Amino acid sequence: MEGFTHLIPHSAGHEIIRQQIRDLHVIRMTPDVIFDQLIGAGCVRKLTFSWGGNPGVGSLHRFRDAVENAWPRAIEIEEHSHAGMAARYSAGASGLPFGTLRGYRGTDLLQFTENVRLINCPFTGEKLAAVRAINPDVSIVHAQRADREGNVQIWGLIGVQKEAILSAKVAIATVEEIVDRLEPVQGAVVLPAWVISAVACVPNGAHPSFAMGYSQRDNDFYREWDPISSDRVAFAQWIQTHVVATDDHEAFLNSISKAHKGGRSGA
Amino acid sequence: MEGFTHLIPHSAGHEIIRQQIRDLHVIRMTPDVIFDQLIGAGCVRKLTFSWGGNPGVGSLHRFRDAVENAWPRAIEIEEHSHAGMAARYSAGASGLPFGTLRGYRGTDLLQFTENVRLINCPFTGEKLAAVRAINPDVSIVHAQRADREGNVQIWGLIGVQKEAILSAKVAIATVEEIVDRLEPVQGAVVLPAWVISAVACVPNGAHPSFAMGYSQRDNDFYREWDPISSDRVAFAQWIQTHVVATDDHEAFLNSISKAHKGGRSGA
Amino acid sequence: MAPDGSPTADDVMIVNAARALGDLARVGRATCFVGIGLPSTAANLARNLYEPAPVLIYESGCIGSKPTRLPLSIGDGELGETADAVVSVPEIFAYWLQAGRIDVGFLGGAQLDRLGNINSTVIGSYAAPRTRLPGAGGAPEIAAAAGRVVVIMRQTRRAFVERCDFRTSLGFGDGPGDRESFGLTGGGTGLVITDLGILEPERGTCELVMTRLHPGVSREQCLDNTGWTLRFSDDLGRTAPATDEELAMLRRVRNGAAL
Amino acid sequence: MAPDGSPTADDVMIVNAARALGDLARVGRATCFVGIGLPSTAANLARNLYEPAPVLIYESGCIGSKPTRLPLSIGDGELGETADAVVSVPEIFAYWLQAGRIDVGFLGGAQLDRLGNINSTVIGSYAAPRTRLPGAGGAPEIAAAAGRVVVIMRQTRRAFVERCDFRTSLGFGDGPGDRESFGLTGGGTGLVITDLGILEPERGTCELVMTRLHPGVSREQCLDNTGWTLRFSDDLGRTAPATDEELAMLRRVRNGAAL
Repeated sequence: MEGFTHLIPHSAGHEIIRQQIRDLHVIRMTPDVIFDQLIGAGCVRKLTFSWGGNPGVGSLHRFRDAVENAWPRAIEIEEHSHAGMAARYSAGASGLPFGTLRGYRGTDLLQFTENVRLINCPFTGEKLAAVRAINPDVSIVHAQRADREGNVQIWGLIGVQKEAILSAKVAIATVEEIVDRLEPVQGAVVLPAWVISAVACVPNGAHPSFAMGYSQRDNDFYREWDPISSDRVAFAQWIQTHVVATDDHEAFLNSISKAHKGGRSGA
Repeated sequence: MEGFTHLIPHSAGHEIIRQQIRDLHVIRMTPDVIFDQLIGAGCVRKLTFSWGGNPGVGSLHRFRDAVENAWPRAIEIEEHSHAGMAARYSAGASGLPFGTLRGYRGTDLLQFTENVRLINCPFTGEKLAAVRAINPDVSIVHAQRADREGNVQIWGLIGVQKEAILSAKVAIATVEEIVDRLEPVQGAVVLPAWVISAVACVPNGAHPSFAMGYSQRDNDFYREWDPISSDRVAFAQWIQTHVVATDDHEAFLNSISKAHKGGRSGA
Repeated sequence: MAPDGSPTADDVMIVNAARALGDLARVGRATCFVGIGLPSTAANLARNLYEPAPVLIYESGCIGSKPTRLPLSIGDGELGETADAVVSVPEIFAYWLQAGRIDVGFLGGAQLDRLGNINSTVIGSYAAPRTRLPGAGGAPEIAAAAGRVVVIMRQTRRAFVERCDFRTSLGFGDGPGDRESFGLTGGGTGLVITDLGILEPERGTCELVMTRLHPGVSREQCLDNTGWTLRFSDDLGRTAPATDEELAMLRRVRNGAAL
Repeated sequence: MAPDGSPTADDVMIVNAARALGDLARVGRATCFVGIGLPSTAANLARNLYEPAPVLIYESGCIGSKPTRLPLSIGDGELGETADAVVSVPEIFAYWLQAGRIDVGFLGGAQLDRLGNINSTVIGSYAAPRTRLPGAGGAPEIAAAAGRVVVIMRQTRRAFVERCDFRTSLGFGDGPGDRESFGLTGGGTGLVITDLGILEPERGTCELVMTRLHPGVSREQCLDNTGWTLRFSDDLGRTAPATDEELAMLRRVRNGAAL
């Protein structure tokens, strides 16, 4: 149900935990810390993904605990390659039932999904992989800003943000800022208000991920997540203290800033 | 063999006429005045296209004369829809043998090309159009500028310029300007030097088309082209005077500026 | 405008086309894929006359263009400079049109037939055409995927034919059920606005029948200028006369005065 | 760097990987698709040491990144800010990798087998894995489409196995001809650089054999740390010792000093 890489909608993920929304089928190419939290908090029934790790750090321990030990519940997984997921989102955004790529053949990935089939090129006879389009019920992305009409502007590493929005039945954007006019920015993508269902202003809403032009990635947090998430009790305490017990994203930011400051200055 | 809409490589087309390169299979979604000139000058054996007109003015008379009366020679045509051509270029740029779209079905276009076939979605069974990839031997585009390493920057209406370059075996760009450093521009696409075979600096090389940020579209020229091209003799004289008898694009620009000035100020 | 200041038949056609867009925008069907020429004139007229204004999308990749002067070409720089977003041509067709994001497709053509199919390819046979037309452009997929298609065309016996010489863009094919059998997701030709009046597909048969006449136009004129045996709706109405405000704005749009 | 200033086994591995990229760039195979971690360190070392420098391409859509500090994540802002071009993720895979524009794919993994296949999905069975790894990411298509694949991995008996528990990315499948039968356009695993030396696929069998040892490494060490019956090339050589210049630059790259 969310975006990619840069501009990860952490604040929206926390709100899902607070509201105890459960039995979700979540989709993301690169589920990382926020998905680890959703999984550990028991919100996830199924995960569709292509790479599930803590980038540059190591494993997602809550994800592993769910897959390896069914804790706190068993989750179903469906995995793909990045290229396959990208083609699935593109097909979804294009209104096509499938996308085509030269991939999957010869790998064991093919055995564990119903959503990749081989087709023949009608001109050359070449066998290619067809992947089923993804059309999420809801996509949530974080973006830099929106104007008052709801047009949303995204720049920097744009990932599959556009495809996530355009493939979804309902698209929600959290943004750093709402402005009167979207000044042009190099490399920016603008999504018109009429393809966005709702915009919420959440400054630093991607933290510990970042929004280019607004914030820096908090690499220390990603490193600190490793020991927290390795232990079920430490994880549960962290979620309780910083997510469940906080009212909103601002309160969350205050809460973790206090907790992590000591450790961070010593790192 | 060329690009789309804005940034039409007129100067390169004229040089093809000067060098009497013939028997070309030319490809363009929107062949307009420069293709009319290439066809009238007898350079073209086959034209693949999706819309052949003088935008906002009317017919391409040399194109019509070739198709209706085989003058100056018969040309073979293969026509598609814009969406089909765009999908063909995208497939070519992606290294796939075909692209997929929901199109062509029910139209008579299907009867007159070998390069569209119907395929079934392996998931839903829906019948869709598969279009054969386009991979031109040579693509020529006009662009705003390049740096000294040959990185090419294009902005404004980018059309299928990127796909034309990335689908081609050899890609040539004419540019308005060669600069030390490509300053960022909003909405710009940069194509790295290693996907471009050659860059030629031809200021105003798109004239009477335009390069956003450098020149305006010469709408008057497009209107004046209508009577010139309607008449075989007037056309031949125009090509002889302004193209064949000029050495290069600068000489061409001087030549037409003298000839058309009177008419234009009175228009 | 005629010399006496009264609106010409073309003016009336364009004003009615703009009204149709305004009506659709009012019921939330605001995104309009526009071709150059009459559709662009009418769409820009609507954008300046009505609230909410239709969102104009051009096949050159411009989304939400608000041109201050009428573009001569689809690739006019003005369209890009005033757009909310500019995307590539492959993207506009795949992510925007094909995906079903376009409410209204606005088309012209050289021939229109009884079942709303459009020809913009050739008059005569394909192999030896009497007249070679520009060709398909974006029309086939607009006709396939737009929520509804509005056609703007002058009504003549040569243009309004029993069957198109070439089917470039599908209306209702050979009749009811054809669009569905071809898997087309859009609604097809929903409204044809001519210099004589308005035609709409009849429920059940999909045949285009005259539903409204412009002021001063007779049934005979329509019959004389239609190549098939034209029928009239039981509740045939009249379009409202073009207002001074509409005509004044049309003049401003045409002259490219600051909009 | 070891406390006595001599290079560690990892240093030697990274320096040799950088040299391999430099060699490929010198023969015109300069475009390199890079993963985060050891590949990124080695690629950035090569970029700072050699002329012509390899062109680094990251799956987050960055083409020609020239980071001044090592990125922790593929989505690091530094990669975008220093790139020649930034494109979307669907585009980087379709227009750049799949289209055959990548000369060198630079991969790691948890298991590598005798035929150069790579596992980055699970250790143990898929249904009940002993260790759940991050998964495929971009690797399968990099392995499929890159002109040649360079693998950088520490050589251990657990990692260098007879057959991968899961084939995430294809080397040579079950042997010669398999890549062709799957329609893969790239050259497959061409070079494996470990902390002990270098392996290359043997002509005819595609089996990875040890072709060079790092200074001070014995054949026995290699045998002990390989899960299959490792063979050595007839003309087994030694890699040149890491130079002071290489090691100094490696230190700078790691420390993120201005590059």
